[in-house]
Amino acid sequence: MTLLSVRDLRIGFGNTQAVDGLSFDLEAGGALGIVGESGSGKSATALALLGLHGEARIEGSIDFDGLELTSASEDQLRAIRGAGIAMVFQEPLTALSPFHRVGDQIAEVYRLHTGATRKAARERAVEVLRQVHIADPERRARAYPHEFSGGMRQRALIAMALACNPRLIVADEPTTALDVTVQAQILDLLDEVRTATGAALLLISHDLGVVAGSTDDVIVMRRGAVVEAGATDQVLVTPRAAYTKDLLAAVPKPSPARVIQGGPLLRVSGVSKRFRKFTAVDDVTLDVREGETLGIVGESGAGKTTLSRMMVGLIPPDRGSITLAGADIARRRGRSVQMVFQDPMSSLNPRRTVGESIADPLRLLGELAPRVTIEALLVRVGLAPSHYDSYPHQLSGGMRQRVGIARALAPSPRLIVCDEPVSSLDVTTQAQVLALLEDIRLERELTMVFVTHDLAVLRQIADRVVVMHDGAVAEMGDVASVYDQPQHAYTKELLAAIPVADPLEARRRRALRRAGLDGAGLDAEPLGATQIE
Amino acid sequence: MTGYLLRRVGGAIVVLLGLSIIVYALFYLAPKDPAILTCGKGCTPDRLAEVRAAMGLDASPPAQYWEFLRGLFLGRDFPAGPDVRHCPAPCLGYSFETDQPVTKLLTDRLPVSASLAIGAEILSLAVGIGAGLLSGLRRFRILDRIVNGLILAGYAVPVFLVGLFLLLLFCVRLQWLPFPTYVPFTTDPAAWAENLILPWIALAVIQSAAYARLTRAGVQESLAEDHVRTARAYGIPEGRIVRTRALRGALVPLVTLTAIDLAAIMASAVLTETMFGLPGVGQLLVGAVNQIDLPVVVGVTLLTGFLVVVANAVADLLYAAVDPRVQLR
Amino acid sequence: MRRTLPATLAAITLAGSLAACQGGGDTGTTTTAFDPATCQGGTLSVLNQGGITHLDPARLYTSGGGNIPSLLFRTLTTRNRLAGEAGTKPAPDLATDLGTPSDGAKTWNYTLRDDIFFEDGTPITSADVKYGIERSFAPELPGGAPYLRDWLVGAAAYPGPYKAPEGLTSIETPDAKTIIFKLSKPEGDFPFLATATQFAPVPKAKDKGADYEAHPVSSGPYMVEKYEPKKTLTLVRNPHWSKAADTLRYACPDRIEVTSGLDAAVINQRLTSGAGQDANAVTTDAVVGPEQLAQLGSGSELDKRVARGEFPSTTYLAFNTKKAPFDNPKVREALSYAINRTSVVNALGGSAVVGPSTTFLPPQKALGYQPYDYFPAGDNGDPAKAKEVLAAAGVTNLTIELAHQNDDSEGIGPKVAAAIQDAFKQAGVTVTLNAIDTATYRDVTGKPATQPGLALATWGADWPSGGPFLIPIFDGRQIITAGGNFNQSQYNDPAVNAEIDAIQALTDPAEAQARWGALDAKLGKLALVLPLTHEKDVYLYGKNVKNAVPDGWRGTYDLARISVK
Amino acid sequence: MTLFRRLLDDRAFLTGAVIAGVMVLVALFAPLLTALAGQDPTTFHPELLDSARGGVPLHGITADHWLGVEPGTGRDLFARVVYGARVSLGVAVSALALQLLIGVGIGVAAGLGGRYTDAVLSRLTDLTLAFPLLVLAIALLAIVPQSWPRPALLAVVIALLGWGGTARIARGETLSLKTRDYVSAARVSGAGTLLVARREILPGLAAPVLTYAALILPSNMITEAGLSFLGVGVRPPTPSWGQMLSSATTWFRADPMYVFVPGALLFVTLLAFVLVANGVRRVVDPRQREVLR
Repeated sequence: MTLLSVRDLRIGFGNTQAVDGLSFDLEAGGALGIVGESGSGKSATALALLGLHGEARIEGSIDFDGLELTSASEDQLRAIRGAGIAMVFQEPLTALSPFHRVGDQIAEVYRLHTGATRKAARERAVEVLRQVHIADPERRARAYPHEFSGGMRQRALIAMALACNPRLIVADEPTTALDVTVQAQILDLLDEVRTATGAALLLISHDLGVVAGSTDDVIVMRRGAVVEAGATDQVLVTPRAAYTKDLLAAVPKPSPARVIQGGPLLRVSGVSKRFRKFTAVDDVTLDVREGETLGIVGESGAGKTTLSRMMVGLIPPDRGSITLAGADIARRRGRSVQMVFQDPMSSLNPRRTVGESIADPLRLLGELAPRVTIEALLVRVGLAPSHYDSYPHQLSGGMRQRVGIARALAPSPRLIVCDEPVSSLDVTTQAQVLALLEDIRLERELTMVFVTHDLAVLRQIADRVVVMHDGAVAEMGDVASVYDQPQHAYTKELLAAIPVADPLEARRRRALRRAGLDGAGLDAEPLGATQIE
Repeated sequence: MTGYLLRRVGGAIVVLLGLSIIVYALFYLAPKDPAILTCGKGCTPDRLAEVRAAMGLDASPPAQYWEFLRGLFLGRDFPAGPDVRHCPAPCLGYSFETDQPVTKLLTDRLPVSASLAIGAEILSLAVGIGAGLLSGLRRFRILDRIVNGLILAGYAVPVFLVGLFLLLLFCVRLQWLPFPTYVPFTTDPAAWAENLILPWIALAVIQSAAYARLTRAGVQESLAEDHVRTARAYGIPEGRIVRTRALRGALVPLVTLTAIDLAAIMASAVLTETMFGLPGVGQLLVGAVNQIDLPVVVGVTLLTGFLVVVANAVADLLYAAVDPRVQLR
Repeated sequence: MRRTLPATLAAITLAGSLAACQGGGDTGTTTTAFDPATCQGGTLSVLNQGGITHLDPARLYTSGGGNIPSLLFRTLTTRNRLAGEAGTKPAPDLATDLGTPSDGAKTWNYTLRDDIFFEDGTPITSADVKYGIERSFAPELPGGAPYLRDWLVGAAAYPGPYKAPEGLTSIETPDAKTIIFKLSKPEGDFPFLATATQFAPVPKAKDKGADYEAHPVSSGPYMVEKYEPKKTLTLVRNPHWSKAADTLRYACPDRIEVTSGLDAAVINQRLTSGAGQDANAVTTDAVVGPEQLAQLGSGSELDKRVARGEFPSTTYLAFNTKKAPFDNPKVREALSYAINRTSVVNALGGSAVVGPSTTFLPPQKALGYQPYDYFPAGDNGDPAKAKEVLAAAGVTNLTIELAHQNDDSEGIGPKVAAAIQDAFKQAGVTVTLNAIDTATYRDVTGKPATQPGLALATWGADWPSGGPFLIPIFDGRQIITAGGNFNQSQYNDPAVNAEIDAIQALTDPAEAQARWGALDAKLGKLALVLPLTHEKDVYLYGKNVKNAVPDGWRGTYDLARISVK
Repeated sequence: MTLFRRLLDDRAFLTGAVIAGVMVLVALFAPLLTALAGQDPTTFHPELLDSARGGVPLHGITADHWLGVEPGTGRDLFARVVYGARVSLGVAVSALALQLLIGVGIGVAAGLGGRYTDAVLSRLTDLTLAFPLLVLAIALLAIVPQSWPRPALLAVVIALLGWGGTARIARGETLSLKTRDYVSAARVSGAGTLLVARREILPGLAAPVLTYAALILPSNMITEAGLSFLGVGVRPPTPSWGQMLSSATTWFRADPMYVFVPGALLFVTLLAFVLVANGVRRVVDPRQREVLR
């Protein structure tokens, strides 16, 4: 039986058409994935389903269980929201009201749609919290959202979605803001909930790996239009559309192993760093060998960013030493080490031209008229010489990251530390930038430290891998050995959580996770609150 | 929480001590002698020296400050005729001008300033939140415009101009209201309010503009937040969203500001008090400065400082109360 | 050491309205057939600008007992509460007469009445009067007029009864009814001085030093019910005062409520509209403003509720003749020609409340006023003549500095200074203004070392006589270098000094008045000072108020005689 | 420049800018304007006053005196308000310049300095922000010698007490800019603190600080007027709107024109500057929170 039927949906904001002729059907109890890069119109679709598109113009038809939603009254829509169609949003940090207790928020929705008593609603809240595997739900129901970890908040949101037994759950990028292990848990939970309650699932993501294991059918969207649609197994394994192929090709693949002969260039020995009561880096010792690419991987809070900043001398360590070719790193800033940063928005001064930003390190080194050098560099990273006079806001994210690479290259460093250089880029751009980095590394015989949360990326680019967990090194070794024979439990967990675009492999891994973990390690880490001093 | 309070109190003491030192230093740097005023006309140098000694001004400034500090914590005895008079801690001394205990002067004036502040705050909050809410929800475009205009005007008028206009209109032209004189609330509540209504309005014209601005911004910002979208997505009615979420969000900056404003009006509504002839703390200070009445100036400054420090602490507590994310450490 | 004889003017900041030494009324409304016997009852409101800062008789600086203090304190003598000329004379109060001088007016002997009591019923003795005077010497109780320190034998170093309980030997009280003062030189004006509140009796047993003023023990018709400095004073009847023992104070109202710290415009507005209790209200220090002036003289109802008086005071420019260019008499003369008195009058509130002065003595007969105008400037100044005088003297491009107070509270502030600046500019003289903080103004101008070349000054009479008006300003022996100097011209002519001594020895007031007037006229020729204005006072009173007659001494109506019945 | 075009589309801003511009011109060319009117701000005209009625003007607006004359002195009102604009604007603008200098200096120093520098400077900033400016200004102005030039003194006092807001904004902005990767990049390249402050931080401060500055200008004018109104600011014969209003309070029943002229001018000018500030804020920083009070 068709639960949701969308026909020729068009959504426009002002002059832009966010969604341009989208049609699909979703069976009761089925699971449909919508995949696309940013700007593909997938979130606008989700909001339109609930009539929450605001000022946008909407055409076409959305039929939910016999009710035409595009022409439904506000009262009809309100009755559907939460009770018929429940949404799970992207940002668990902000999607819950910070002023109300988690249990109260869930109970409020339940009472609103069922007219239940306060007591019954509270009990229902505890029940759904238990259903999403929140430990000690009676107590947790009385907590505020900020007292929950990110994963728990997303669970609470799913619990809220479950409260009124909806027929359809719409999950809009439900895992984007989460660490990879938590992401796996949430996807597993959604899958479990769907089976348990019989609700249909509409899963929206930019990541093929996210939808691969959790959906029956998939729609690939690009710039508001459907590129390809069909059964998940078919689309992801044998794509027909060129764009789908590109997407799949952009997913990082392992590269052949290299043999590194260089001696240690950067030595990190016994380094620790504390921020107030929080130990960011805890007694880390490692070497970066001349000519290699050392990957550092870990989830948020693992201390990898702090470590990388210490490596370039931006933050002094509390204990231990970091030396570059025998000299303390604090004295080698500028010439020998450079850094490529994560956020292309913030890594360039918005008020200065691209060329000026690159010129600074050269000027500091005594080059008075660096324009020619810089223009050559710009060309090398795939930009035009005329970009010298551009301002950052005139460039796309990928172009900005190329500028960042050019700036790092300008003083001809021996070592470049890249801190999540591609994680804020779309999949296709990500692949291009990674390729550029690899080219340059080879060409200039650079040593590179590559910091990321993405194990897949690392497998493609790194020679050796350092797995960080809670500020310490959990495991260190060659790419092949770490990936194929992980020793540390945490490494295993990480590897098991990597989303893969192959539906079969995704399902196999889910089964593994269910067998091995089953709800363990889900408890909340205490989170800091805003402090007034 | 205890640690927070302890640090707050410690910080407050440092601030207040620093403030009193600054005031003392400024007054001894200034080439003025309060004894000349006290001694009166036709005062001879001999007599002046005697009077100066009697006022305790012959000691070195650090010694005088030390005496002041001791009095503040331990109380102090002043020679005054046949007997000494004892000034119990916290002793701020006696006014040079009227010989009254400064603590009494302050406690006399505070009710006036508090009446002014509390009434003005209530009025400002009612008008400000109402206007801010209406314009923040953008229910009526024209209303939004009007509120916008009022907010800008509230920014642009000095309080004495509003006061002048109100007096001219209500007391001179229309003669609806008497010229304000302070009547204590305990004496006659109706007369109290009648006499204070104009100063309240004058302050509210300016204050409510700020509150309206803040409320509007808070409401608009809250309504744009993700959790409001969640609430909408779960069918929670708009009115309820505004009440329990948007207003709640707007409340956070508002309560902090209210606490601080309350202290600020109590301590420094000099212009309003002058304009409407209200014998409040601000007027006390202006008079004391003109009369080089050091104990009163120090007293008012300390009171002002105390109020501000307390208001800031209260603001923090309120902040923690309205926003569960905030913890006091 | 020698002391100066400072006089005061209306409402100086310290003593506020209590120092209400306004006086010298020559007109005043004629209220016919007022019967003090039937005036009793009601509550009188007093709405004032200046707050009462002190209520201790030792600390008050008042003329003739002041307006409000004389309701509480009886003194050895007091002002004769009559309009016009008659009001400028002292009258016996606690004493049976104005005092008996002997030893060439160096000894003054008073006998107290028999029927005088404190508010607790205790009889008032000469020891109480002596103690009251001694208290005023205590440095803990500063503020009173300094004459006693100067006049009494051995008083200059007396530290008051708290440090020197043995007391002043120059005041003798041989019995409870007799009090004898020994002076260091002849002082014919002693009966005038004996009107000051320092001559009020204070019972030693009730003296609490600085705290005494919270409830000073009354000897007058009223006593304190409630007193809050600078805010309110409520007076109720003193049961131990009897009308038979005090014929001067009628004490008509049952209750008097003083509210201070009000805006002058508000006071006048309230008196004009006279709503409610304001119908029974008066003011002793808020002269009418332009709004009321517009209604006066047009036969309006308000015309009947106006009291006009004149307090002897002069606002003038003080030249420092020891400083260039004011050591040059031609410069002083030229400026005297250039002055535009109309501008100054307007700056001070218009012709209704101040009048132009060409003489240093204000126009009161009691002071010995004789009209003169040696450098006729007309109403608006004669800049042409001024230029001529300057040119003749060879003075060109004259630039001078004018010192003034930094606010207008005493009428010698920026407003008047600006008017003078403009007037002198017309004569080609550039004036730069030098504002001095009001609180320290007299300290700066009163020390010859710091005294500016040209300063705005004002002088009022402590009692209506030529002596206290001329001696401090022109007696060369009064130039005090240590501070507190009022002879700002620093003029010292032995002939003038001798004339002053001669007049002081006179016992006939009429003769003395003529000689003071002649001396003023003689000094006027030298342009030692540039007289600007004298004070006129116009006060409103409430609709129910009767017998608001300004006395000749202070220019305001006497609260002790007002009825609101 | 799209920013500029957006400003030009804002009618409120345009109105404000035109009025504010006119007022600035009036202040700059005050001598010329008064010469045109054939008057000057200090000459007394006792002949135009009714001395018996306290000195109220005999006539209202005349051909010679475009706005009438001042009661009590007979000085030309037009000349006085025109010169008053000089003082009001002059004091406000010079105070603003000083405030920005101190505020940005302290704010950037706190933002870039170490923990203790930041703690000390931030507490200092909080102190100046928390304490009622007017009270301190009154006390300060009362103790300095009267002979010091008042308008300059006023500007200094207003600036000394009013730099807190600028400092707080500059510090907050610096703290946020400091964490931007381009600042890290500059430091990795070996740039020192001063160079970082000059090249990377200061340009970023321009927009938020100037937006805020646009609002403190009218607030400075209000402070100046308030202080002069209380009698501790500019003194006669120097005309300033606040001081004129102060003397006008005693005349407002007898001569309402005297209140109206400086009062209306003050209000209109303030409103104009607020409109300008508002327009600038909306265009430069549409998402900036409304922390400006």
